[in-house]
Amino acid sequence: MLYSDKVMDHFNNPRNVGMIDDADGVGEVGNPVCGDVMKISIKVADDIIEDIRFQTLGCGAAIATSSVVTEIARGMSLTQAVSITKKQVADELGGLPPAKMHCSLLATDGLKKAVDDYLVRNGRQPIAAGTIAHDDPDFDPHAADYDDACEIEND
Amino acid sequence: MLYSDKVMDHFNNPRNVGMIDDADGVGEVGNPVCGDVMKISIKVADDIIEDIRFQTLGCGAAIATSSVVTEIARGMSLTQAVSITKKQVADELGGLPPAKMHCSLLATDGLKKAVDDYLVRNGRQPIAAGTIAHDDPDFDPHAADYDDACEIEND
Amino acid sequence: MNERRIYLDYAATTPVDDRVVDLMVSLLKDRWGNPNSLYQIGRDAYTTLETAREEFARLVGAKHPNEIIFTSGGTESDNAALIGITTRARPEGGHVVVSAFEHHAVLDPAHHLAKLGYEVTYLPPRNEGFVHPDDLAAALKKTTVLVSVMHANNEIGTVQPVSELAAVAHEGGALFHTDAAQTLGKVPLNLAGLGVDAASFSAHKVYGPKGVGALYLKRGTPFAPQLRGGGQEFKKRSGTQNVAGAAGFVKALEIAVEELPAETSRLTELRDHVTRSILTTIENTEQSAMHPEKLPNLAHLIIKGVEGEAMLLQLDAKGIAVSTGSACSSGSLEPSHVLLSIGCPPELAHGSLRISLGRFTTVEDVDYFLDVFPPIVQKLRAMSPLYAKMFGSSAG
Amino acid sequence: MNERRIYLDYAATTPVDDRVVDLMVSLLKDRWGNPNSLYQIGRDAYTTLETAREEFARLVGAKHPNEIIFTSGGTESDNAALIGITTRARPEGGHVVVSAFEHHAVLDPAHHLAKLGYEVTYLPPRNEGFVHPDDLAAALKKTTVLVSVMHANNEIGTVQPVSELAAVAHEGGALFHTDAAQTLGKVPLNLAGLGVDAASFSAHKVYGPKGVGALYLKRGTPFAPQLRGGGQEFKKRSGTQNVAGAAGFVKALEIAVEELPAETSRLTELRDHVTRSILTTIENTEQSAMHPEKLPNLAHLIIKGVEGEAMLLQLDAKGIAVSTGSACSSGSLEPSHVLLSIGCPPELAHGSLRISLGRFTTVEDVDYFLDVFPPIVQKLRAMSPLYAKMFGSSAG
Ligand SMILES: Cc1ncc(COP(=O)(O)O)c(C=O)c1O
Ligand SMILES: Cc1ncc(COP(=O)(O)O)c(C=O)c1O
Repeated sequence: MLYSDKVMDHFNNPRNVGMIDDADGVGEVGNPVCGDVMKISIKVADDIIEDIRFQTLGCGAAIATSSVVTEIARGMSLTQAVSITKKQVADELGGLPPAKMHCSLLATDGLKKAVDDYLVRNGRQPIAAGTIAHDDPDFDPHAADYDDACEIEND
Repeated sequence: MLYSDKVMDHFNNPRNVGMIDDADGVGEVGNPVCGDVMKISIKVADDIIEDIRFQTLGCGAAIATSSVVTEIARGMSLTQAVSITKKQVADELGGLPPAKMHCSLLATDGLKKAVDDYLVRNGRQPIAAGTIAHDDPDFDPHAADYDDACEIEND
Repeated sequence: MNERRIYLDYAATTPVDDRVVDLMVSLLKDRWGNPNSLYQIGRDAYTTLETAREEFARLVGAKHPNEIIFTSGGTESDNAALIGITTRARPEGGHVVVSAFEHHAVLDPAHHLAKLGYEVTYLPPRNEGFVHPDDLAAALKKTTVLVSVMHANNEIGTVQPVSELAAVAHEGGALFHTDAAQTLGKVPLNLAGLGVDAASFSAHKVYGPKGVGALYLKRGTPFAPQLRGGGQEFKKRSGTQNVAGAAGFVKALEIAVEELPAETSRLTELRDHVTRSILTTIENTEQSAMHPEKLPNLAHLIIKGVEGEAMLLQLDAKGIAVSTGSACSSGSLEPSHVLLSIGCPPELAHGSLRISLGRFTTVEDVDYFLDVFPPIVQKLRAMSPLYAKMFGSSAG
Repeated sequence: MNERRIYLDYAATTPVDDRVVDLMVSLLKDRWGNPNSLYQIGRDAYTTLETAREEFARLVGAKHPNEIIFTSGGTESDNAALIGITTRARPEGGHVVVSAFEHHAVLDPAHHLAKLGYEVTYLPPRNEGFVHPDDLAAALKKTTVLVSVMHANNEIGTVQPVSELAAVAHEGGALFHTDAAQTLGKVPLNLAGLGVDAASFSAHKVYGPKGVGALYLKRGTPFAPQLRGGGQEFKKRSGTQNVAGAAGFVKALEIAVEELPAETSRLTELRDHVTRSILTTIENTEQSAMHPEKLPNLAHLIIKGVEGEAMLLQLDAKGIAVSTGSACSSGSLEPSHVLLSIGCPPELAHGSLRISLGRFTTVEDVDYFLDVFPPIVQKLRAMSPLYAKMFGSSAG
């Protein structure tokens, strides 16, 4: 398994680490039992993400995808932010090893939750609800169809 | 599989090759279908083997065991000659590879047949009859328990 | 780029010793014949192979050279032992016991046996990190055909009471296999004395080449070959033998056995230094397994509140190679089945760190690691959304 | 002792090319990391392995690098293909066709499938030495899951119409595997073009190391892994990969492919010279197989009234290495199943001689052999109790 240079760069020099003390919205996803938890906090003005910070416990990909998602989302509108796809994140990082694709899901889901948190706090309708994979109690990121080499399973 | 030096010596310089023109007894065993045929001719005086020659079509072990059997048997009484065992032949050659043990059977059987041929020609009772493995129609030298590494069979 | 390269993952694989490479080169050049061919070039290769086999048998305490079958590695040996022995000894089905913290090369064949209709018990080790003979005795059934417990666990390094376990299995009428990939060359080994029926070995764990292993099958042990064909290895394994590889393996083993006593004390000391330092300089760390019988070269620790791969990559950026769980299971996302089997909660298992030392590890290497490591833990804990909350203190 | 050493058994195994040895040495020294480890030393090994895989895929005309699985040799590849594909594609049982003159590494897994309850047809080749597509068409059944016909026979050297055979198999709804151990590097190969679903390769037949092979599995081909464990090769084969071996294999293949056109004409000429000379200078000799498509480097003859091993050993005493039947079947006493399958009577099959040439064979080598051989035949025929009787002439 090889991480791209871009992944390693974001992992070694993660952008936007931390918590915004007076955040307008906060999203946390993941589970320490699965080994990855991320928390995103955002500052919003005119439905634009003005500041964004993350904290992540997780593997190289989890940290790198968190970092790159904060870069992508900064300056975006809330609607744009919730529609960032895992493919976009992976592409931005120059690809992710198949087994690590679920990590980009974690990062985008964290962002969606932060956006919805902001909206709900402000008495508005959440826009990402229902599309957050991690909110589905049956969702298992590790069982996702991330491994295209595995059409044929090991028995 | 390794042949001992002694086998190689007998193979490269076989003793007593040929046919005795006025042989007193001749024995032939083996089958070209199995890849080995040997023929032994003997000259007998006072029930002692005075001369002995062989011809063999066969592998290195077949030729070497033929050669060494003629050496062992020369000068023996007929009774001694028919009781030469395959172990004796193999020992004399410094051992045979397990898969080749049946070749010493061929050589001793050829000798037994030659002795019996002599006895019958002279109106006497054959002494080896019934003990010649190659005369048993069900005998398969290749299926013999020659391979002690094979208590456990390949399936 | 960091110039320094410090390898502390000898349990994953080892550099090939130069003496082994030299021998292999000379054999690749001069003993390339097919050992199954009758002419001189073949006989030369045959002699090289069989001499290596005799030496191997001697070094591991096998009674007969033909109890040793050369294979393509530890994985093949494990597969062959599990499936070959079980299906031959009880083709009609039966019960198999494997410890729950076996290598996947044992566990997966066990799963396969279950698919074939065998009943399989995954025997949990005690939390200290070892399989208790009493637990094995309790797990045995009338139909138990094979028990497989590894000699030393590749992740936490605990050495199992194999001789007692084998005796328990035999009393119960079962055969006993041990995966000795991690003990070979590190712990004195006498197979006949241990009383096992089968054992697996891998060359690349003892400074030999990858893709080479051995399977010990005590005479008379029922076995159905798993690689079928020319029957080259006493009809128990087919395929033209890797002569240079097998001889390289044996050369590597010779060296390891010769250096074993001195290396054991040198590495034990270094290893204890690593463990002690981490436990005292970094808070919220602990040893994973308390069983006192351990490989001399392996330290295994839980660094709470950090994810293993992140530690590994941060250390890598400083030129240090360590492992988080078995190297063979990297790429998997499940927390280590070994740690779970000894009662380690998954959230801690994700923060496990294996440091394994070897022939070329120096005091300086270890000290450099001990210098570099604490700030990394601190940095990662600081980046974690949970650390302060869960472990009740600031990062580090 | 004879000083001269003339190797004419390249079909049994080949010397390892010096360029391959050099590469392997450098990798054993500098790329010894575990390719499954995440840190730099592991990544370096990974890159070496994956670069080799890409190059291999390119050289054999596979569409994707991950269609190539590195194994421990031709035998493992054959076993995995036969059993892995069949049991996965039709776990409920079905019909399998293999040609009757396959290598034991295919035949024995086929026997095993029969034991597991599959129906197996051993399809006889025509007496010319090839499997006719019409015969395959006639052998297919509704339940046929897999057909395996080798690309070139290792004993008589005939090249099979694999592309036509694969098409026939596919029309009948079956998958197609070919054992290409003998054609790799000797016959231009484009797997995607041939249309096969799986193919087996062995490194030591192309001046690479022993104990290394590859299995081509076209994307989507059903397959159950036969070595279970860490799942290192795309979950299709477990075991720490032999990085130096795999890269050495690929280097060997690169060289062979590059030299293929020139070598083909050089060896064909030498080979024809051998065949012609023997047929004209020694009476009662004949070619074994008349199929015109043949490996360029292999002559196969029947020397009537002589036993093969005796010829082999006599030639060995003169420093010449040849084979009588497959080297892999030496030690067996049965006449070659290959020759029997093409209608050769057993008594003639025992007198078969395979001369296979290669990269280091010179005209002088061949001429020396052609000098030495006739008197050996004469001597052995003279020693035979049957020759004069059966072949109606004096020895010679
Ligand atoms: C305990 C144990 N068993 C088996 C293996 C597998 O051996 P190999 O890598 O040679 O297939 C390993 C190492 O990977 C191991 O540590
Ligand atoms: C046609 C064929 N298939 C398979 C094999 C087996 O390959 P290996 O010796 O690498 O196991 C050989 C050679 O021995 C062969 O000639």
